[in-house]
Amino acid sequence: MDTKIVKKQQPKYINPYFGGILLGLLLLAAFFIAGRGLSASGAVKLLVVTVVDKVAPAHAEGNAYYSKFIPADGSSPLYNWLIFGAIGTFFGGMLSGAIFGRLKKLRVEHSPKISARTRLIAAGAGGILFGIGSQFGRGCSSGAALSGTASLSFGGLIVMALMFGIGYVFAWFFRKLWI
Amino acid sequence: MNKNYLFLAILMILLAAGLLLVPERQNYQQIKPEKLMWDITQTSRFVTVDQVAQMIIEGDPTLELIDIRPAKDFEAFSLTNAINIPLDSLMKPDYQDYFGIEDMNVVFYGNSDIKADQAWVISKRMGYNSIYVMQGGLNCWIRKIIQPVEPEESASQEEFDLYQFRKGACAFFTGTKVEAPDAGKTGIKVVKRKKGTAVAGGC
Amino acid sequence: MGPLIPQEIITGQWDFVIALLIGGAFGFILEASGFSSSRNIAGVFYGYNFVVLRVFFTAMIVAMVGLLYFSYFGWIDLDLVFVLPTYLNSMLFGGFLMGLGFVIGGFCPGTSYTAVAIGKIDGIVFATGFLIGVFLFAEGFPFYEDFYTANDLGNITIGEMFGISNEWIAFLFVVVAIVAFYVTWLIEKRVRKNMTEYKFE
Amino acid sequence: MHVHELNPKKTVITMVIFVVVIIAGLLTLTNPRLKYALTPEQTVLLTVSDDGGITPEKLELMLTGSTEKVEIIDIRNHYEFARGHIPGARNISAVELLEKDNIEWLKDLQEKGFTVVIYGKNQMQANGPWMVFRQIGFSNVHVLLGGYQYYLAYKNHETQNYSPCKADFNYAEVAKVSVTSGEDNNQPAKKTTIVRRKKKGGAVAGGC
Repeated sequence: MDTKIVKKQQPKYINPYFGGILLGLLLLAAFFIAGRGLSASGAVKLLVVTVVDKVAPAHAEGNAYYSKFIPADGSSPLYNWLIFGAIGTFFGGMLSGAIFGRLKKLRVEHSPKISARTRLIAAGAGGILFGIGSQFGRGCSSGAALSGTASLSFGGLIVMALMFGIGYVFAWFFRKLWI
Repeated sequence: MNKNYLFLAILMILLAAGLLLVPERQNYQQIKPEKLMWDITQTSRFVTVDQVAQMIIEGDPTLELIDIRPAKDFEAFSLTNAINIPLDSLMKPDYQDYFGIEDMNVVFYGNSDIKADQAWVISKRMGYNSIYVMQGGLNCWIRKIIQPVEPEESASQEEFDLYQFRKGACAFFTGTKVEAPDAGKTGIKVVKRKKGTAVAGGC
Repeated sequence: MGPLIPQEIITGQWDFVIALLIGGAFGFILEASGFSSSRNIAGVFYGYNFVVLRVFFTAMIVAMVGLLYFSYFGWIDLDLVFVLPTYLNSMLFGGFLMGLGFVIGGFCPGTSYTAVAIGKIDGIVFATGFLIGVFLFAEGFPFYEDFYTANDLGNITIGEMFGISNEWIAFLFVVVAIVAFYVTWLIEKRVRKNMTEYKFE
Repeated sequence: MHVHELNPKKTVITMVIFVVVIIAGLLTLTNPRLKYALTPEQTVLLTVSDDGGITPEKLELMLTGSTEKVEIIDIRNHYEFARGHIPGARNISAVELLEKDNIEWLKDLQEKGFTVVIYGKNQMQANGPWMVFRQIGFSNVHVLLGGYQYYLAYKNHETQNYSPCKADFNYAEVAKVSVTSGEDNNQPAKKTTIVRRKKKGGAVAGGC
């Protein structure tokens, strides 16, 4: 991976096709090594399961969804491939941010037409919708749409098509948030 | 537009088109002829009728008996819980689902063991493991399990034990009372064969 | 040969180290491509920045074509590769919600992690919202358990669904992707002309 | 600045590396030494057709007649071979059958129109090797029905027609004969209830 700091006059981002090919090769490597693609939402799911299991074990046992992910041998659901992957994602992002000079103090990025508060409310609402949707969709944009479609899963294709399609359908209503 | 993008696009399309053009290869799952021949020379693929009988009596859940005779014969007589897959329909997709099930031991049988062995060779080629052939087939089954021959006086204790087991097994499969073993033999003459003619499957 | 872990060629604790490395590379690529910025991502819906589409489709076609080649070479056993099972109703609904969440929130989970990593508060809020969303889903699970598993098509591939070979599917994807790259390039050029205030964050 | 004005040098390099890997994969793709000439389906047809078996009578005819070119392969081990074999047979034990020299020799024979007959101590022993030969394209290979045992019996005129695959008994009758005593505790065999699992699913489930 090229970690050379790019020159000032060039944009700070790598060429999107370069990123795409690298991501594709990484995905291929993940399939080759682990037999599964990349994933992001699974870690949060396991985190939720763990917290609920710690706080209210009886409740977690009674719920068919939580109990599905609690290991039978009593080990922690956190000791899982998905969690390590998510930790890696976080630090990988941090490394890239540090190299390209984007790792700065806490800030909110928003369109000049809206306030930071509006942006945060939208982010939270979007996050909740995405959270619910990812569980129905058996994975988020990386797990279902990208890895799923790349492994030629029909479900992955559906999730991808709908995710972008609905995004375009509703884009007009939320244009103030972005442009 | 940068020419490099055109180059990239063409490269990617060629790569994808290559997938369509490459000559079809033999299914990756089939084992190589060399490996197949090696497996054939091993005799570990055989199970005896006694072993099969014992597994049936014990109700071994991993046993999957496959009867390769035509459906008509299967309906007339079959071993307990056997599945009928006539040899000519072995490769039908419906029947393929019976193979490769985890923890299941597939045992082929036919009248003798030749056809069962052929079914075994084909299944082995398809890459299935845990498959076996019942030695001697049903002919042997009848001779040994249904009509066990009492060993001679001079025979070893083991042979007598085996005989006892077979009598018991016979009772299990035919409903004979163990106390009256002779009843099972009425009307059937023990086939004595000349030396040197013990050919039929080496039962 | 592959996949290595399901065939137990790599075992023990190594798979977590590998998970960490693969995850790390994933995060790096996402961030370096500009996915830590929600405005970059949302640009795909308004035509001013198609970086999401470019990265996403390029990655998909490269991985798809590579996977089929690897399978052809016998390097990877496709039967052992996890094919996401298809639950039609649930996935349609999930895709709908995610599309909505995408255009409102401007992130998806993976990209929000990288946004958190470089100190974006909106990323933190999105990730927290995501966590709450998963929690809400799990709490309400008994109410829609049947819906969740309805219309189960199993581990069906796109090729099986449409009755053509997966190689053709991959080829079509490549062609569609490249056409999309060209069209979005034209659109982007046009939109950017009328948009002066936007700059890369 | 427009993204597309960037020079995609690194992109091209990565892409070329990817293509090189795939071309390397194509080039190193070793063609297997032996290939199946029959599909599994064709092999099934072969086994059903009773084609490819040769009776000792026919073998005798072929050996005495001068028109047919015949080679005989004895696949038993050397010790067994030394104790007696069909006149003119060549001893290649089963494990050596697919060795390079032997395949060459067989190919040569096939081109010259020879009929090859293989036999073991019984038909079972030669059955598998015969099927492998047929599957890799040696359609001139035949198996001696009954094997050496039966051949000897035939030579000594001690045998009747060989029909190994026929039922020696009426199974249904024989197996039920004892039930005539009255008690009918011979329940009809339960039909199996095998859980039909698909083979897929080797991969870890769970997903994103």
